Amino acid sequence: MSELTLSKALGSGLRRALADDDRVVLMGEDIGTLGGVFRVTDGLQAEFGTDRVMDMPLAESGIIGMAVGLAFRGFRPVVEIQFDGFIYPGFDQIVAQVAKLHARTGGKVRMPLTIRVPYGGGIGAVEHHSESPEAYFAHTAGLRVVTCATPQDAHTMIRQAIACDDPVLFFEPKRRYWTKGEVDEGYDFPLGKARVAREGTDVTLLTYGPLVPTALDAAVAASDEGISIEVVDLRSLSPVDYETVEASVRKTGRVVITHEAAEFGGMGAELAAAITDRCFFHLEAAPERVAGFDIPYPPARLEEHFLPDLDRMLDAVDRVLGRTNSLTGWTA
Amino acid sequence: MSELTLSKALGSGLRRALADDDRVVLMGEDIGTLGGVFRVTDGLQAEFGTDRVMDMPLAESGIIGMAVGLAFRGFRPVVEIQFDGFIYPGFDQIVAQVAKLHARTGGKVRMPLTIRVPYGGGIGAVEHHSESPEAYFAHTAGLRVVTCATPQDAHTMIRQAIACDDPVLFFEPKRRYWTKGEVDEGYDFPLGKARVAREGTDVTLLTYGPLVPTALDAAVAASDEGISIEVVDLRSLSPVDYETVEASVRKTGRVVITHEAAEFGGMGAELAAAITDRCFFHLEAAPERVAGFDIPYPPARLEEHFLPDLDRMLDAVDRVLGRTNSLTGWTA
Amino acid sequence: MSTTLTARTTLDPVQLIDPHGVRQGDEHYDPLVADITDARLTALYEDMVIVRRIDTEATALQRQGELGLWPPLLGQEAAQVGSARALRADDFVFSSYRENGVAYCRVVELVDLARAWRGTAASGWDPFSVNMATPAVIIGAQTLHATGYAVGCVKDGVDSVSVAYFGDGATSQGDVNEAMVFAASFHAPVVFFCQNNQWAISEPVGLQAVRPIADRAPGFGIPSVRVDGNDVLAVTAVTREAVERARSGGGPSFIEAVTYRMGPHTTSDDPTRYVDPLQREEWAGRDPLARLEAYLGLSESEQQRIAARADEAAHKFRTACTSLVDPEPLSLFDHVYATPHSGLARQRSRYAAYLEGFES
Amino acid sequence: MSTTLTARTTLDPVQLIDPHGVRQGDEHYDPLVADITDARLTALYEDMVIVRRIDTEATALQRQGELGLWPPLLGQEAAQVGSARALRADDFVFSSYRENGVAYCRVVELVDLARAWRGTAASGWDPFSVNMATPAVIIGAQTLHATGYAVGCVKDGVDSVSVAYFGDGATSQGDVNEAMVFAASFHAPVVFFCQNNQWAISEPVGLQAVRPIADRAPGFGIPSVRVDGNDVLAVTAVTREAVERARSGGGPSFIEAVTYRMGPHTTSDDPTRYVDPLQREEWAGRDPLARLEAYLGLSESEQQRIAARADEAAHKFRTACTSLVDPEPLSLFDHVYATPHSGLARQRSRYAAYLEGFES
Ligand SMILES: Cc1ncc(C[n+]2csc(CCOP(=O)(O)OP(=O)(O)O)c2C)c(N)n1
Ligand SMILES: Cc1ncc(C[n+]2csc(CCOP(=O)(O)OP(=O)(O)O)c2C)c(N)n1
Ligand SMILES: [Mg+2]
Ligand SMILES: [Mg+2]
Repeated sequence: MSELTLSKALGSGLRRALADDDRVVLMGEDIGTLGGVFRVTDGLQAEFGTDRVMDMPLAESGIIGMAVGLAFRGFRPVVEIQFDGFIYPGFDQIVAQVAKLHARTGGKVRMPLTIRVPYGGGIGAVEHHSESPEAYFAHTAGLRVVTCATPQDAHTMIRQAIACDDPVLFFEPKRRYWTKGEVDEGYDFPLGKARVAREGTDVTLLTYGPLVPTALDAAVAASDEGISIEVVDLRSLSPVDYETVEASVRKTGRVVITHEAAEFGGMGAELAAAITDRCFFHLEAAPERVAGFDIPYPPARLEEHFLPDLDRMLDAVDRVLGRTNSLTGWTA
Repeated sequence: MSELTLSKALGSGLRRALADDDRVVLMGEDIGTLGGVFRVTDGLQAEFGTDRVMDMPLAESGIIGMAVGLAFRGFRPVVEIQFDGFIYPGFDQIVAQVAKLHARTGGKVRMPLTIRVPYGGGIGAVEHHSESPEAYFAHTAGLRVVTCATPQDAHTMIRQAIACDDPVLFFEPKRRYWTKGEVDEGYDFPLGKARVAREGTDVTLLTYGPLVPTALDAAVAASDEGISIEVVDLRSLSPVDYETVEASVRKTGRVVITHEAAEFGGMGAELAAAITDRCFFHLEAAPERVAGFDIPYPPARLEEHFLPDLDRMLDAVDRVLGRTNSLTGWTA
Repeated sequence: MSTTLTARTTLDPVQLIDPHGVRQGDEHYDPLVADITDARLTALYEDMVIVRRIDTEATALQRQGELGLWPPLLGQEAAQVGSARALRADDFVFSSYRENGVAYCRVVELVDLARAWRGTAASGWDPFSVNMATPAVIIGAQTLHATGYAVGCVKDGVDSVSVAYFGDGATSQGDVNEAMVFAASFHAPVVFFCQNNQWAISEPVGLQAVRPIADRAPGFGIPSVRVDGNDVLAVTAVTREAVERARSGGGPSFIEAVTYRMGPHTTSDDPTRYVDPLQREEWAGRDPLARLEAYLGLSESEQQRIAARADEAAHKFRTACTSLVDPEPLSLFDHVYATPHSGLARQRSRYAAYLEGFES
Repeated sequence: MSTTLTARTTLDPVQLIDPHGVRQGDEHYDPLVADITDARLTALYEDMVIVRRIDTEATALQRQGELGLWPPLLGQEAAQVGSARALRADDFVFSSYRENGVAYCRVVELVDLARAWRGTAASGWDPFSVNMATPAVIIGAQTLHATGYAVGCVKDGVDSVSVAYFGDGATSQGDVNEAMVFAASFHAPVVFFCQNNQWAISEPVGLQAVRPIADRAPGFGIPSVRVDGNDVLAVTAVTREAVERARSGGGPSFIEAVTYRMGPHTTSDDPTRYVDPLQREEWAGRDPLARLEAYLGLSESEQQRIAARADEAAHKFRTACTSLVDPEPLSLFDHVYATPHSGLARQRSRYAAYLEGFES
């Protein structure tokens, strides 16, 4: 057990993966000498050599396409995309090749790629550096999509992702890179299992990645008002662990779903639709979504308005409870 | 008024757009001499010249990126993507440039691009030729997404899309290209307005594009059993005309949503979530989705199983009605 | 060497047997094919005859409704056979959809060539059983896979190489250019084999490239050569050179095989809309098989033997193709993931129940 | 001509004033800058001093928390000023994020340079007011926009040209290569201006290109030239030549300006992790300003006048920057669409109501 930042917890997970399996190779822009712009791969090239930790030319399609070729040869490539907004030049290789090759070849060719994507906002960045593109990939059959919220999960899940024989889009909540937490290298759970981050009885607050800490804060604030919120950290977005989600919603009868990505067609849509389908007669109110607006990620000085925060989450909690809003005095 | 195939109705719409506005240029692979692989642009290069109807090198990112440059210069480019599955190499230019330039520049730069995408399955094709990628674009702020189901709509809507000052992803239901129908060049309606394709009182069957005819067939079949289905053809996927949708669902209290795209995170998720949110107390049952499975589009000999058909639609209709299935004798 | 190649590049393509069947001496390339006796050349000729015969059969099968589509290779037999026969079994091929001649040489089962086009499977064979990936339909994507695979060979310390096949149209795609960047940067043992068949569906090569295609590679640091793609001997020679360079640590190479697509793009295409019949006729005079017939002067009985073998292959192909059966409905859900996926498992079981509903 | 350029390309870059301030005669390029008297050269020097001063100020502002980030151009002043000053007002520039020197020459308001980095707007200025698009952050994307714009100029029958600025790292991207394909194919009046500053963040140019970058264009059919990017006169000369070629119907050109990024990639970067101090020092000896100082031998008073103007600009920049105010919350929803969008309108009104809730 040691206390690590989420970034270092990922780094230690990558180190373990590199040490445990010599077919693991890391590929990305600036991941070598520099250790990545978020220093996740810091020191790994020095330790494992340029053959295992490869700085790549500046072309995302090229990087992912080359990783596909390495996977054909039996490697397990771990690709770092520098920022969320730079994944799109590689979209075709991901959607048309990585996602489909196993099915295309009747299971003959495995694509055990892990594609690491620092994502989300809240870091005061310029355009293309704060996006949440997870829904594109969750909608793409053949991919698994996961995201971590704590250093422990970061460490455990990156190792799970690399060990998985399917391609995994691994979304890292960049504004939580410097969050610290205990990390036990031996801790494990099944890939795809959701986590009840806080138990509660009145409302289920369903989230993942960067908003998990915010949701927990909201739960604390609500408890001061006598509202008991259960916070579920999904961890996996494809597949979704509906067993855990259903159990929570059946208990509370009310659900608020929150993420940074644009609301329209985001993960919240799928979650709300599936929950309604599975728990219709248990629902006291329609699932509420608290998400980014349907706009390009705004300039930094406006991002606090874009990002779901404690107030907007509690506002939605009040709405599913049919309560006058405790903060704004505003009724649904 | 004349009777045209959907393909020819699009062609006549393009011809009108080219004739009416000399800033309109058509760009794509094989759209010139060949007239496009679906012959939608047949004869247009001969009529308007290679300057207005441009065969482009084989690179989707290049085509869309160049269209962006032409839009900077005040043109209204109409891009043809040869098949749905070939849009991904252009995804970055669409998502990071086309969708965002207007917002990025505070409204100074307009992107009146129309990107035509023959989409969907049912034509017995090989891989990458039968996809339904509309949800990716509907989730992308800054884009409009529309799709037509009849020759009349095809003609009217392609002209609306080209006239629109926003970028429009225009999805063409390729397996309906040869459907014939009356086309009145003078007919018009507001872009984005949904259409009640058939009135009914028991269940709303919500769909768009290639499945509209199938939904209408299902409504006819259901009426034989005394079930009255209202078929709503959305036409626009971003934005969705919720006014029309809500009116229908409030009347019927039951809704089935159907599309070819994979269910998970597809348009059906957004529609089900939004309808639940807006009509919760009018709903007698959870919205049902009848969609493609969460798999890569299958080989041709299996596509009949992948594509929502009349039986699967009616099966879902029975489920929202809480009825024993009339076809399969199977209860929800 | 790279200078020699570059010089050839823009000027006359390498040619060892001309369209009339006359052997052209070449100081540089002759030694590379010194072992190719007339007997071996006859074997290459036989390959080409068989490949063409299967291709014709496939087109017929498509016309008869037995295949959904077929992309004919007519005219490109020498480019495909000549290059594929220059490879070792442990080399790995990444191709596009038209490389049925290459696949034949990799010993892909004939029936496997038909699966995807008949629609009974997404692709035809186990890539590892023949060391050839199934076709990439997304233009150019496979060139990056080949580059990655080649880098993997170096990592593994083996001297296998990879070959990427693609068309003239593909050279416009970002991926193909990125593949050259990456291959040069990692000194990857990969051979880029471009069949310039003059067309990308209806678009002439001039729309994709204003200079000879082979001229592009040197700027990326990759030696290139232009070869008469209808001359099986010359294609063998330049491919051997490139493969040997890759195998011996010399890095990537680029080959432009200048050839012609004598048929339609696919059986769905109508080339009369855009092909100048005079141009096609000119290329008919450069047929890859005809020149070998002239050069080898095979006896009638030898010709008949080969034709019989080709007919036999075609027959086998037809029988196997038409007896391919439709897959089970629930196989839809197979192999989407290598490990269990709860969402898909649920969809599968619901669909199974739905199908059962019809039965009962 | 293309031969001349190609020859230069791989060998010595065009240089008219060497690092010591010595004028180098050049038969071909001297006539192209014959009109650039010492007075005009002094004006270019002044531009560079001001641009460097603003850049330094911006870095200081970032350190003080007034800007979120800044990408310094230190060392690249000659490449930017020399090229931008070779353009006409009606030409159109598509750049990346580091081209603040170019923007300065396009007469972008100083305050507009700060907006995006301060986070008060997604980008800084009205592209049509200065004929320069706001920066493309996605590497390489703008090269295609420039190509499309250039083709639009031809369609419109005007002789304006477009210029695409990008870095050495960008040359690996598919888009940049596709831009060359399309530009060549459409004979577009576009100038590809690559500032090879030796780095893509921490990656040395050798990872992106094993040959000089300028060598790549000829293979696409685009003449190219390699120029000493720290020599403002030489940069002006080669840019004028390329622009003139484009303007007169000669099609696209490619310029590789060989320079050096003397600062960090951005203010967030730590170049001590990867830059060899000796290499940096070597490049310090090739400073673009120093060599002009040596060549022009400006009087102290002239130097002071220029420094004062630069300080004034820096002051103006600082004041304008720090007084930029945060946008209104509801402006979030502005300009996402040019025409009404019902979904967004609803979101806006709900958020407005939500915000009102706090007020009451
Ligand atoms: C990304 C992508 N865009 C478009 C297509 C449609 N398409 C299929 S083949 C083809 C032409 C390819 O030409 P070329 O590369 O010369 O190969 P050839 O068909 O001549 O063998 C096109 C445009 C595709 N398959 N993939
Ligand atoms: C598509 C994409 N991938 C990655 C990045 C992250 N990134 C920003 S700048 C940069 C390096 C660019 O190098 P170069 O093109 O040489 O320009 P320079 O910064 O040296 O001016 C990278 C990798 C990006 N902005 N866009
Ligand atoms: Mg071709
Ligand atoms: Mg650089």
